[in-house]
Amino acid sequence: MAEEKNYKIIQPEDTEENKFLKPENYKREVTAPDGETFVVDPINDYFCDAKPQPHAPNTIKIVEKFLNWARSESIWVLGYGTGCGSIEIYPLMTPRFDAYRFGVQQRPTPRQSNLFIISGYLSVKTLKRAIRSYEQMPSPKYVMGLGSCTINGGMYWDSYNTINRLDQYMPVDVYVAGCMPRPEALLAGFMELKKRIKEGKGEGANEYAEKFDWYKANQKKVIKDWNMPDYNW
Amino acid sequence: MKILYVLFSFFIILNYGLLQTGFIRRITARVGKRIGVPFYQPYIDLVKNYAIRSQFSHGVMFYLGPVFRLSGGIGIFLFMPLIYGNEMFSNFSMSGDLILILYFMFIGMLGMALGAGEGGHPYSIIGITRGLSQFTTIEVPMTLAVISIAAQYQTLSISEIVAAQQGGFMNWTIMTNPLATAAAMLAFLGMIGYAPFNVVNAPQENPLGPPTEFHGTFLGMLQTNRVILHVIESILFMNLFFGGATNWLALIVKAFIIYFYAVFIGTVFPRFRIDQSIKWFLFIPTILGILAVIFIS
Amino acid sequence: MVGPIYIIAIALGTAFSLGFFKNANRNISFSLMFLAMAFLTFISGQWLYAFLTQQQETIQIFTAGFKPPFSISLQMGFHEAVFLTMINSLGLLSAIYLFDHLREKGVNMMMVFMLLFMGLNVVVMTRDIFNLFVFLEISSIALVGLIILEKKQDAISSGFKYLIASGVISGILLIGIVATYYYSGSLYINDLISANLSLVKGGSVAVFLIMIAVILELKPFPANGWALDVYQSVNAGIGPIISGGIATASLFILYKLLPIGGDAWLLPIGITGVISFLGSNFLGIKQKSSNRILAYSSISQVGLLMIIMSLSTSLGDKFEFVFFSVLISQYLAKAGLFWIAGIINKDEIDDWNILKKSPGLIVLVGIFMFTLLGLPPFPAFYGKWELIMNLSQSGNFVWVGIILLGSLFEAIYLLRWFGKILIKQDNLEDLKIKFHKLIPVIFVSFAILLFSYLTAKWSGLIGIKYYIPFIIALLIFAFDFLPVFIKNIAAISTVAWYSYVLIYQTYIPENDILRIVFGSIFLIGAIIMLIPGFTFKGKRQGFYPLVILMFSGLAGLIEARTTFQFFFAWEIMTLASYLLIIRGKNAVKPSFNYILFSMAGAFTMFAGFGLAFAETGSISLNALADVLVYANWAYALIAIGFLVKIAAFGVHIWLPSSYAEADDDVTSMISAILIKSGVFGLIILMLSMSLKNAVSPNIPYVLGWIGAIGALIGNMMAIYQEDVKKLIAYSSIGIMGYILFALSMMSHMGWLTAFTYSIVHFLYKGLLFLAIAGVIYRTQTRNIYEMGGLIKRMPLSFISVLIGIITLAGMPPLAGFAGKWMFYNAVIMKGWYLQGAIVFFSGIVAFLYCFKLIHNIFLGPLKDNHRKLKEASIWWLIPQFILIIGIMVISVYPKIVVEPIGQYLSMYFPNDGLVWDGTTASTRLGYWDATKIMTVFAGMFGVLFIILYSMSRKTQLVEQFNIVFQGERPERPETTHYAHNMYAPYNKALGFLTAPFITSAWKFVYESIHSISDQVRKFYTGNGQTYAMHIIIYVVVFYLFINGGF
Amino acid sequence: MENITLQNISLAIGILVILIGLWGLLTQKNLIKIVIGFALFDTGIHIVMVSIGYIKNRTAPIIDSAVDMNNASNLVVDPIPQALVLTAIVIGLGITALMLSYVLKMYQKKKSLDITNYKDLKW
Repeated sequence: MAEEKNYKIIQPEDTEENKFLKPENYKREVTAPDGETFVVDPINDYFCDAKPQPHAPNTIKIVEKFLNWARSESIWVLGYGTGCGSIEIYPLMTPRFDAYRFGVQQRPTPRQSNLFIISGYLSVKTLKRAIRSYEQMPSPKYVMGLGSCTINGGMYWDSYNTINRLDQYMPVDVYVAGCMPRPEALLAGFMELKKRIKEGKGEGANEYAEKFDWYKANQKKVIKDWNMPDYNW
Repeated sequence: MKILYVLFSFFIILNYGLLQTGFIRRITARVGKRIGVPFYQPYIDLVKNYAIRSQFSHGVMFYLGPVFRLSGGIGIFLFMPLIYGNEMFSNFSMSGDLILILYFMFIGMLGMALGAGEGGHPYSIIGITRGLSQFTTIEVPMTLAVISIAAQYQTLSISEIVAAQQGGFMNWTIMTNPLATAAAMLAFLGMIGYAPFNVVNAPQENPLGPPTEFHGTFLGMLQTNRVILHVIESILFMNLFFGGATNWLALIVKAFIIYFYAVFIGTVFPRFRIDQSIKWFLFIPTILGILAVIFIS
Repeated sequence: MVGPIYIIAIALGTAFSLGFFKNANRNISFSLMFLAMAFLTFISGQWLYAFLTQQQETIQIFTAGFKPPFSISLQMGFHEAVFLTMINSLGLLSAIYLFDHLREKGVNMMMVFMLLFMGLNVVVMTRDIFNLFVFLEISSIALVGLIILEKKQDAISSGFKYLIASGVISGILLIGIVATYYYSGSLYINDLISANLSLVKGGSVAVFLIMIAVILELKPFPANGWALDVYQSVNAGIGPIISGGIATASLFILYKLLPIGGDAWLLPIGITGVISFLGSNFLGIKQKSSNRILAYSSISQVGLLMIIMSLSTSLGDKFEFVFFSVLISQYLAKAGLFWIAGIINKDEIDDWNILKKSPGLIVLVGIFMFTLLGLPPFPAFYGKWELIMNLSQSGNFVWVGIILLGSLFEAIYLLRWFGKILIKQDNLEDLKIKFHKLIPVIFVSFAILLFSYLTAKWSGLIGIKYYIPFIIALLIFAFDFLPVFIKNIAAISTVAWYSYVLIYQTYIPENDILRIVFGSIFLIGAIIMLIPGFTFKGKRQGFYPLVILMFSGLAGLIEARTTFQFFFAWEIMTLASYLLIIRGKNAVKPSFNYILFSMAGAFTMFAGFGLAFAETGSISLNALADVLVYANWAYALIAIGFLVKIAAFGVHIWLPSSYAEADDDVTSMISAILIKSGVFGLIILMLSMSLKNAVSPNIPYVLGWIGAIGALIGNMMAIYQEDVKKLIAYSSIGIMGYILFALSMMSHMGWLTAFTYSIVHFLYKGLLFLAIAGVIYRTQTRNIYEMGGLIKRMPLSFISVLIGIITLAGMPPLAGFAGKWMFYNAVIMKGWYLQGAIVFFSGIVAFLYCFKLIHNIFLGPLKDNHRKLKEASIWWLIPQFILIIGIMVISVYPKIVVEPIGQYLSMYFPNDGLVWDGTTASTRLGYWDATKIMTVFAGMFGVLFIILYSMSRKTQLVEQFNIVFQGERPERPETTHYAHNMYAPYNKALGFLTAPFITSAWKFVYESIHSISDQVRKFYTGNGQTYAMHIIIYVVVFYLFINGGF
Repeated sequence: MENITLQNISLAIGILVILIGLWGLLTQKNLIKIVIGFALFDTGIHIVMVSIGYIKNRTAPIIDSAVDMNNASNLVVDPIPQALVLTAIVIGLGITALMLSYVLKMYQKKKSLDITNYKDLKW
């Protein structure tokens, strides 16, 4: 059934900003059922453009310590493999390494995850998705950089489309070096992360919110076709 | 006074549920030759989720959905008599009978469905349509079994059904009406929602089913509901088919065994697609249920 | 008093004197003819008046001064006066109608016209059989003369066929007359009657020839091809003369000569009538030409009149009433329709929608068609009622069946035609109406209304009270130029006043719970459902009279004390609702299905009432209880009528599309209120019949299964609907299945369930339809997948729908659960476990479409073009919130409703009732305390909400695309809305259950009837010789039949 | 042999003519022949009528020298059938004339005398 289009796409002006706008995000003129026409701007109308806010820790020390303990003992990893390192994550759940022992579990949705493991080299294209996913995780959230590539680009240090330093783009809590790091190294990384959280240092989300403009500038520097609101809720 | 007893038994059930979940996870881990999470992991997860700092909402129903869901779960608990012959632990079961409990399950589902629906995530809706589709067919053998035992005992009051089963193992429904029990126990598998009937929230594929968008406190409420619901459903089946319980120990043992049965099946079998599970429920369990009804009438 | 002989003198004199005028001054000649015609009418009308008011005696006029048999004598009695008035006034009106035609064709035509009516007048009056023959021939010749003057090729060739056929017939008649004379020695009809010719050897052949010729003059099916062609081809002004003038006169000949044949001829004439009635109506189905349809209808009506005539002895003193009510209504209506056909001047009924240009004419067409169909309040209704009752009483059940079947066929073609008129189409040509053509049409319609009133009064079956709604409707119709706002207020206040009188003043003092409950549903429901009318702009012409009629029909059901009153109200309600539905945009086809099924149902009900009457001889509703011998049949037949109305499984296919295509507020009315009329009927029926042991328990058992399967299929179908109104409509089928099932349990709890369901269904289905209608009104679409996310724009409607579906799904703590709970109790007490399980399964299936409804409309992403929608209009919301209050009251405190019903039911079902202890209701199986459940639930919900609120931090409200999308982001709302074909897996697994078996089955029946009709009518080859052959064969077969040759 | 009276012979002839007329009416395709058939049919009926009214050994019901005025009712045949026949002949003539004029009109419109060409209206 050929559906009749009930809208008219308005061609955007030929500016630098709109250069990478995708057709589905062009403004469009639609007709309401009562005949009135108005313009829908998908970017503004369909996405929340509020900036992230830092969330202060609980003011009662002991409570915050308890909560931090709970957070450290219940680390839910976002099941998102960005590079070759993701192959090292899956053995963690096998009997040999069994990361469940440490309260590390996998979640398929960013909404319910606390830890984002950037597993290896991160191409610019993936970076965009990684940032989106990171921003969609609720605070407090942690990032673990896996492998040399996230630290300094590794063997791809002069590549045309991978980033070199992950912490330019999102606050990293723990780096696990190696190419590739073994699952044991990952487990050690988890231990390190737990320690940081328990010490109250796992405030990457707040850091991101506070230095939001800086991070965003860095991100936009490499991601040329930024065609979204600045923060992805 | 009643409310205090209710709160007390709620406390027991909640803790029991959390512990049970932890132990079951540990047991399934052992089956896979892992060590598994600590038995107290559900507590930690719950605390962590309630302690998530940032929160957003897609709208009113997204916000209220989890409340509905938990109301549904606790509602079933509230109208369920727990310990036979003990007025204190019969909750509000004098306000409604078996039918009320069967229909109270819908409130939770509706809450979930509304919340997820306003979340706007298409995969949530896919999960919900799967869940609802499957649930309708689960209810067929369940209804037949309920009709069968209601006809058998000529009552719809859970307390009276339990009362009729007192006096030894041979009086339990599983012995007096094995067909109804079989039908209902097969339905139970679907209610608990482990494999082979867990395509509803097949992880990664859609990604989590209904609760995909839920996080933090909302997710905490959903988790709370899940542990309560599993225990309460076990208790319901215990009351209907396994003679009920006269003390907390018997309740815990029986409920655990019933629940463990579902877990056991779940760890052994692979997953059904939704149309397969619909057909399955309308085939063997339904035939059993019809036989149960025919034999009783 | 002007003597009747002047009729002949004036007619003949005018005809001859017209010849002097040549074509010099046509105005004068027309005036002369018109005056003569008017004078004829005056003479006959004066005699009629005298007979009616002054107890005038029948007079004989002897020509030439001798007494018969030595001279021709004319008779003027009551019957003659009636027939003459009919014929002459038809002539007068025809003259007006044909004004320009007559003037165009000149004096020749006027002369022939006058001669035709002169002939018919004499045919009616004469008592000499040869004179009868002569003037019959004169009329025939005059008619054929009129036809030849048309100068149309079709008309001329059909006129030739007519000539051949009538020549053969008159030959037969002539031989018969001579033979009669040979055996009796007289031509005087009175002598012939007293001669008792059938007993004389050879005399029976003479009688046979006369009678068969007279019968053939009536154009009996199937020896009537010649007449049909004439009907089709002649000028529309002449059609009524044939059907209203010649056919009427021929009927009178039969009536006059019938005593010659004696009682032995009654049965053959009846059978001829039955065959004519059934056959013509059957062949009418496939017709496309309006005149030909009218021809078939005309012949079928003549058949019906022959049936009535054959029953003259058994009908006794009711004969005149039945005969004239049918005759006059068919005469008036047929004339009106022919004239309108002439005004439109389109032969194909497909082209009749040109009438849209002139709504007033549509009203008239409606009046004529419903008159023909014998629907109330039109006169033939009373006649048909008496006829069926009489036939049943004399045990002629087969005839009853055939008459009703034939009426159904007639309904098929007439109503389809009516539907075609209302089909919307652009670019219609202009309709030019000449004023003089309109006068007779309007006159006839007023005559019908007047005659309806007179018949009602004459029948004595219903009080004048039943006509008040019609007067109100007419009043509103007269003030139809007023804006909607005022008319709506008027309608609401009328209904409010009536419900005050009916419920508060009558039934509450009587404590008649059944009638209070259904009266409230019907009338208070009406008030609520009328409120949205305020949103409509403009005039909404014709809407309010129909609404008033529909609700008065419903109120009439409540008030009915006799089966006649019940049936009357039932038909009024059906008719008005049909007309309301057909007002929708594409509602022509669905409403046709609706009316067809309703008519069929009404006819079976009619037959059932007939059976009951046959046994008890009383039309009181209470007398149904005394039916013993025919109990099963009567019960089943009446029940089928109600089953159609509640769209029970098997006869449900009319419902979804009718609901979908009706106007939005009409849908709310019919789905929430009208459908309950079937429930009410079933309750009445069961209370009076099932409770006695005469009815086999198997029938309720079967009904129970029908209900259970209906519940399942209705709900299953609802899942897959993409049209939101159809979705709710199928859900109605499901709910009605529950109610039917509950009623057929025949137990206290079952009935309590049915009552509760009726009330609750009224509340939530009204709520849902109103809320959805409000949404549709804003979004301008019914496709559910084109909506979405409207909770942001229409929160109040969302609340309505939410409460509606919670109640529908039967979730505690709202009122729907009460029904479910009682249901379980009832099923287990009754022991209908398997059916019960099916019903419960379907109840759970309901959950699927409930979710679909609320999700696809209100949740999910908001579409582009809906971003600026407003909340539904306040007039849609007010009734919704009234209904919500109702639901809430019943939810919190069901006792106020359920307890009185329980007490009422205890009178009939003393055992196993519901026991109330405070707010706790209990049966011997279980217990339930709605108030406490509500309290507990509300408390728990509140506590949890407070907990959530206290634990949650600052919540960022996000937009609809802020969802996790695997690192990507959604593109358009349409691609993110999981709505279309929502339950695909379910369809894959259980789709076979919803395969449209029933629809295909009915379609097969319908199409078979059409194709058989199409094949059968082929024997009308169009060849005049074949038609003459038909006549000969007909005579032979008839002779063999009469003389036991078969 | 007793049955072979004048009356019966004319009756038989009349019936034969009726049948011939009917045969023509029903089988001939030519319009004129159909009209002739009808005329024969009509004539046959008239013969039958007259022969029915005939009483053996009586004369025509005309009061003249052959019939005594006083004894007329015993001498003449029943006059009424004869009167009827007269009327019937007139009517039959009228119908035949009308038929012929129809044939004329039909021929003018369609230039055909075959009745099978006039089946425009059917079913």
